[in-house]
Amino acid sequence: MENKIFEPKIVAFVCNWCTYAGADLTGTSRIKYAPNVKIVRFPCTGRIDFMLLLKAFGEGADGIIVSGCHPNDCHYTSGNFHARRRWISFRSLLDFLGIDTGRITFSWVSAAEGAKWAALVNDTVSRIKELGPYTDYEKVARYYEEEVNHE
Amino acid sequence: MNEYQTIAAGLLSSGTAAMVIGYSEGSAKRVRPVFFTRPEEASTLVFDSRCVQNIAVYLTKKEIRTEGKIAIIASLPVMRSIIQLASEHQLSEEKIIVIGITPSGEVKQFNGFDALDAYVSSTTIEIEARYREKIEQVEKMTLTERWNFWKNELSACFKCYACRAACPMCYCTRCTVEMNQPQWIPVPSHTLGNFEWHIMRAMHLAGRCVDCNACAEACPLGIPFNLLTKQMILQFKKDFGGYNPSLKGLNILSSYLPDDKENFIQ
Amino acid sequence: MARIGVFVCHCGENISATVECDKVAQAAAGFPGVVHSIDYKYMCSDPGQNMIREAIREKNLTGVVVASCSPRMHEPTFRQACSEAGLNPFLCEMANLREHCSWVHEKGEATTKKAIDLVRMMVEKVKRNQPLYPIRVPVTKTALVVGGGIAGIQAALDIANGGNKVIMVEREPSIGGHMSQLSETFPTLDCSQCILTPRMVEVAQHPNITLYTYAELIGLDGFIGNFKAKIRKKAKSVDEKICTGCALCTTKCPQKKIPSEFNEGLGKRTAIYVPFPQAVPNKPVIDKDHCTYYKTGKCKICEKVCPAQAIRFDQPDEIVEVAVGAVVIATGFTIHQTGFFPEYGYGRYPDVLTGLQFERLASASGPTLGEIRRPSDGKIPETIVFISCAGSRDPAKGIEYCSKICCMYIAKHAMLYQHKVHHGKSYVFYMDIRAGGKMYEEFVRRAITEDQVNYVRGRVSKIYERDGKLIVKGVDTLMGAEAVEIEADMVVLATAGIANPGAEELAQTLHVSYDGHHFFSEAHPKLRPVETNTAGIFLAGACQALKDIPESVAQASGAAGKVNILFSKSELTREPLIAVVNRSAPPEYSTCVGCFLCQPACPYQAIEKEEIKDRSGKVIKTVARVNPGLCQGCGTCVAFCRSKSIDIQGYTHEQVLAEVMAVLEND
Amino acid sequence: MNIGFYPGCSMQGSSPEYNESVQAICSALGISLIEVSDWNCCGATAAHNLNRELSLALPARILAHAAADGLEEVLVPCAACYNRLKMVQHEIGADRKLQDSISEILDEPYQGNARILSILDFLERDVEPLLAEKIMKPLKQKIACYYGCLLVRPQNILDAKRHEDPQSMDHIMQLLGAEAIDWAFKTECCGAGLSVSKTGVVAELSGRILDDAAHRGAKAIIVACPMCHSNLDMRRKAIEQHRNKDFDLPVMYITQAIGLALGIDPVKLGLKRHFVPVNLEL
Amino acid sequence: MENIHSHLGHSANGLLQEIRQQTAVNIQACYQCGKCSAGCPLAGEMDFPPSLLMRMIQVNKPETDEKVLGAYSMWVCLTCNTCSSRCPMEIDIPRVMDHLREKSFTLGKTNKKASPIIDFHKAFLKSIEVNGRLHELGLIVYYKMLTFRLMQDVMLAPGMLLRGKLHLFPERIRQRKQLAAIFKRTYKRRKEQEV
Repeated sequence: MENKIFEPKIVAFVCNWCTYAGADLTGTSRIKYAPNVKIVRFPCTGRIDFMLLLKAFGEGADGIIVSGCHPNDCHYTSGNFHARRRWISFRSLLDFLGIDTGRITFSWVSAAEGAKWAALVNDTVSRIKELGPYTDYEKVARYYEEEVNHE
Repeated sequence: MNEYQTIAAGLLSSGTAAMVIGYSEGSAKRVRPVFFTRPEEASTLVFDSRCVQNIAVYLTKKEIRTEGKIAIIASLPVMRSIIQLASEHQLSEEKIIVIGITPSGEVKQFNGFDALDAYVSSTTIEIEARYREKIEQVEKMTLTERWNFWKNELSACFKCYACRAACPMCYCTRCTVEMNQPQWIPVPSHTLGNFEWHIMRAMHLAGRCVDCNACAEACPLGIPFNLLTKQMILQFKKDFGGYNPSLKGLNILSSYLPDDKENFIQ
Repeated sequence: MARIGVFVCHCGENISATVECDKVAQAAAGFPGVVHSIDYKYMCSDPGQNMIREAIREKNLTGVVVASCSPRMHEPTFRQACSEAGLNPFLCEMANLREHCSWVHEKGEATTKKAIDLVRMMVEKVKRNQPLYPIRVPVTKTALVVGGGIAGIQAALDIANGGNKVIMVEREPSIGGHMSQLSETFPTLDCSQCILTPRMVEVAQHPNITLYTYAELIGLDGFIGNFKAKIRKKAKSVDEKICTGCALCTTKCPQKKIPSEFNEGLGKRTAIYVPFPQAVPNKPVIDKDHCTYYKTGKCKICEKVCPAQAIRFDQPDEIVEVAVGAVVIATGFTIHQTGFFPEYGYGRYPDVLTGLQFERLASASGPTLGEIRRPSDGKIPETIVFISCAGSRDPAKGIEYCSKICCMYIAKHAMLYQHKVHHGKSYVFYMDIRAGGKMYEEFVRRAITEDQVNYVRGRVSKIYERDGKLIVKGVDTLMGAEAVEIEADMVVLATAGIANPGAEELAQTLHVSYDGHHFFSEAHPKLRPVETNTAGIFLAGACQALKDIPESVAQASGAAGKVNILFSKSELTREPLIAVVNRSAPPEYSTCVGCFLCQPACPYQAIEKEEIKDRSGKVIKTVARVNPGLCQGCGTCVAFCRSKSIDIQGYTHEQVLAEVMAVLEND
Repeated sequence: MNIGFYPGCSMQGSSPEYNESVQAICSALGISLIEVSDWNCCGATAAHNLNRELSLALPARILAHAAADGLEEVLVPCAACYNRLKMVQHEIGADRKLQDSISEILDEPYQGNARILSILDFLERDVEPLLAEKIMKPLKQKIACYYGCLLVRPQNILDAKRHEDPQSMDHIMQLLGAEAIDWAFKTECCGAGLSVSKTGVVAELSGRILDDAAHRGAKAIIVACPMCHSNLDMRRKAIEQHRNKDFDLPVMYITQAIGLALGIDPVKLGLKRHFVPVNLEL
Repeated sequence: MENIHSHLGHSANGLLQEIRQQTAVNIQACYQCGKCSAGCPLAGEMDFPPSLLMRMIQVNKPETDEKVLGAYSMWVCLTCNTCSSRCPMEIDIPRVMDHLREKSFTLGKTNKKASPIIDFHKAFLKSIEVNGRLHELGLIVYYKMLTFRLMQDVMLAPGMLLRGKLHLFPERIRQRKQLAAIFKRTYKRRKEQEV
């Protein structure tokens, strides 16, 4: 098991109208990319709760992608602007806590940017591969499991 | 009797206020919050540097709300809390008289929120130097050092929620930690859950925290989690020009500017 | 207990070439709650859909996951199939095995494993789905058209001719807007009033149109299909029902020197006045600010001379409330006045005019009866200079955008001038000629080649007056920026088109967004150019951005079409994927604490305050409520709610969290 | 009332009458001016043409001295010096890095907070309200107020109102009883910095100004800048030769005009120093 | 053979970029309306009126940059700010002119016709460096030495003297050493920058 090549687990939180559609376009254009990323679909980046990112890390994600419509292109006019403010503050908070924000890729990918989606996934995967498995956060979780088992 | 005692006694004896919330001498040279309804009690009111507990927290309690008109001895952080709570529709103007005591010791009675709002808006939230230094110290650490620092600090937390109880802004009738469908935050206290709790708390106070320190003062273990909200206040100043509790302004996270600046979205 | 069916599609070979579909189906069969799992060549084909329908009936499924293509492709298909078999369509989810897996990864174990993970996610999600039902909203089939210029007129007529009622509100005493001020129109040079006035009359006479002139919209509540509009009808001081429109009063009024708005200040009007002879309605109003009686309490000459005794000095403003199902905003634009330009004399030279003033000079119904004459001394100008981009493309002082219509009307002005003053010399200072439009470029060429208009490429730096001449200091950038100085008799500035004053307030009244220049914002710059981001409110004409007449008319007809579609049914059906604030039993009623920080975050003003009252009617609690007519389902409020009291149907906390857990489940 | 005062080289060199008239009206109105200690030249056009750092450092030294003297505001009557000081304040004030760099050159920290008053700011605020009662000899002529470039541009930095058609001098002249004409060359350039090196250009530019003022019936030109004055007055012969036309049009500083109206002796106002004699029956 | 038909260059460190970096003026904002040239009182004297100069910088080619640095335009520019006060794009042309003058002067690429103007500026600065304040007579004498325009303005001098407008002896400031040091430091910096 130890010798197995590290394949990071990455969750992508994307909006329905731009990035999800962009990833569809990557498919219809048959552009290949790494299979490590799995997409959770949301109506809008404005819907993405910061708690979900924490839960993903807590459940063992090695990396996270958050992506939506470019500024001014939001299907709902301003959801992505709200999201941007949320990420600006959340990201600096995580950094202050010593949680590696390099493991979260924030991006704008439009419905026309199929190639950008593929590149984004590949970049993220290779970056996370370099960083290695995210154990910091998981370890504190495991510590708990061990303790429970101990009892 | 001094000025605020006289005002408090007057309000109670005239029946203008049904209750005065303030501080009085407690045990072991500490002050305790008091809820006076009789004018003669007013002479035991105290106000000094020991009065750090944010008594605005009581204003949203159901027991207090039904009491009629409340007067409150309010330090600047308490005044800020009142304005913030008012902007969140938690307090009604007719039911509160603020006997404000400014940082310079001046006693100012506010009968309406507009005047209080104007006063609060004329001040700004400044993070004390000792906390700024501590924050800088943490920021200068490497990522791993920071992680270890916080892991160490937060592993101690046993989720007594004293911080939540002390905070006037934590007035939700059902806190997210008490939600079990889905269970956002695990009930037992372990480091991961503690992280989640404190991150969530900081995010929920984003743009709302009045920096009164009541949470940290309340923590039985002295965990410096108030650095999180303080760091956010400093960061907001850099990113969005800062905030001040106000009846007119918008909350930092429920508003935006089309040209908000960031450098990390690819 | 959940009874989930999983249907894995090969999509011919589109999926099965890289994903081992049978293995996916096998793995899914082992997921908790899955009672049926198969794979098939084409799930979207008739036999495929039948397999789903049969399984629902036979195995009593409580949820369906179709693992095939993108939900953006076939979600409606499969939801329909489920619905036909008696399963609520919102209990069907799709795992995107094609666009997000088979097409983008190489064949191999990892790809099949990812496909299994994607199916697991959707199984976990669908277990938490709730049956949802489309939202129905009744529709009031009356449209409110705000603004009676050419765009408003067109929209109103189209809606009315579609069989629906229209209420038109116009701020001025007459409808007609800027188009009624124009002399001729480009590129055909036909007379503006000749084509416009019949339509104005049609509006007034149409049985489906109610016209309120001299009136303003002061409030709008409600939502698509169900708005309530508040209109202030300013007192005209004339009983319209009795007035015959003889206009005798206007000839006797002693206040004769009021600058005429219709003539852009180049002519005068009286205090009781009809803005122009072809006005609709053709009945006078009293301008209270200038009327001698209203100012001094004495006069009443109009009352004395009125043969019909229609003058009513004590008439009050009237506020009417109307129920409407849709709103068309057609409030138009205005222009910078000459006083805006320091370097062109701050408006102190009477012979420096705006384009709209020149229209009045050139118009047969204008103050000079169509002869081009100088306002200062009535002389016919021998040399005339037209300056384009006065204020436009000038972020330093004016606006950064191009006003779009000026290049064309300048060419028209120069042409009209040359046609009327044969020996005259005309110059146009321009930077670029923007003549994109049918027959537009040809029109400009004609001005240059046939009518001898001198086009000079460069901007004018200064105008000053000397001995009755206007010295125009420009440059010819095509001659190496050589100085060009012209002694002109008249200068016409193509001043920038800007949003109407009050547009900002109106936008706030209507809760529609507007841009930095106070033009109303369309819902999507390309695909939804006539809608606003508030459902049921549409845009027509120059209030959205500067446009010429054909474009305004086209957009107005577009808006009218949208309104008529909306009115084609008596009820509106909407997908139920909207936000909901929870409700629970007393004494809590809801976990919402009513902080309303979600309110400013909602792009649609869909969050309302709801007062929860006890039996005696006393308010116990004020909590948030999402108006299902307004909510578009973005979910921004959901992420913002601290107590997690708002959830969004179709993307609930439980659903998305289950998806995240399922992705990361260890195997 | 104590106001700092920076005369600048011109007022001590080629335009002593400007200084004399400023001093004369101030003492007549009871306003005292405190000269900035050991002031230096602002560097004028030469410095910013050849040496940007010097063009910032020289005015910065003046500001530093004003600060050391405890002056909160400084009146700078010379339009050129005023313009340089305002520009430097604007540029350095907005740029931390530049501030450090200039402090290094000065070898002392940059202190540029003194409020710089132009002669027009000063007259409008401090002199205008006192005038009504003190006017002894109203000036009844048609005059042309000439502002030039340096008092009005860049309009944003100088906060110039109605910069293409300024009015502050016109108002004052009207208060003094004169008729201020509307004319076209109020803010055109006279050629200033080229007066020695390209005299021909100056003759052309200044000539146009004189021509328009004379053409519109002005009997005098009122200025507030030593360069404008010297170009229109001292170089009159050259202008007249260049245009082949004589102008009977004296040029006065606005402070001289105020002085005359206040009844101050023309000699004390330096009116005898002009090349074009001033008709005292104005 | 590439670019053979194109007059447009692609310098990565031409005047265009340099001016953007050092003065924060973005010349690419210019859309050649010509209003600056139309209002410029000196445009007639210039070899390239301001708008043309902006275009040449936009062209962004070493050859045109050379032409710009050797231009006469900036030396007759009087910084009257008429151009920038009316420029629709708020391009600070006077600031660009300052930059061009200093650069052209430092690199010794100044236009020959400009030497009297430059000599005058030099003489002016010399006078300040020595005295701290301008000494007009000294300035004129020094200028005449530099330009050999011995007779120019001779006719003015007696009149000026007579009217107290020309002083035989300079006014000097007290801290002349300190001022001289300021001059020296700026020269030193320039030398360092050249290196």
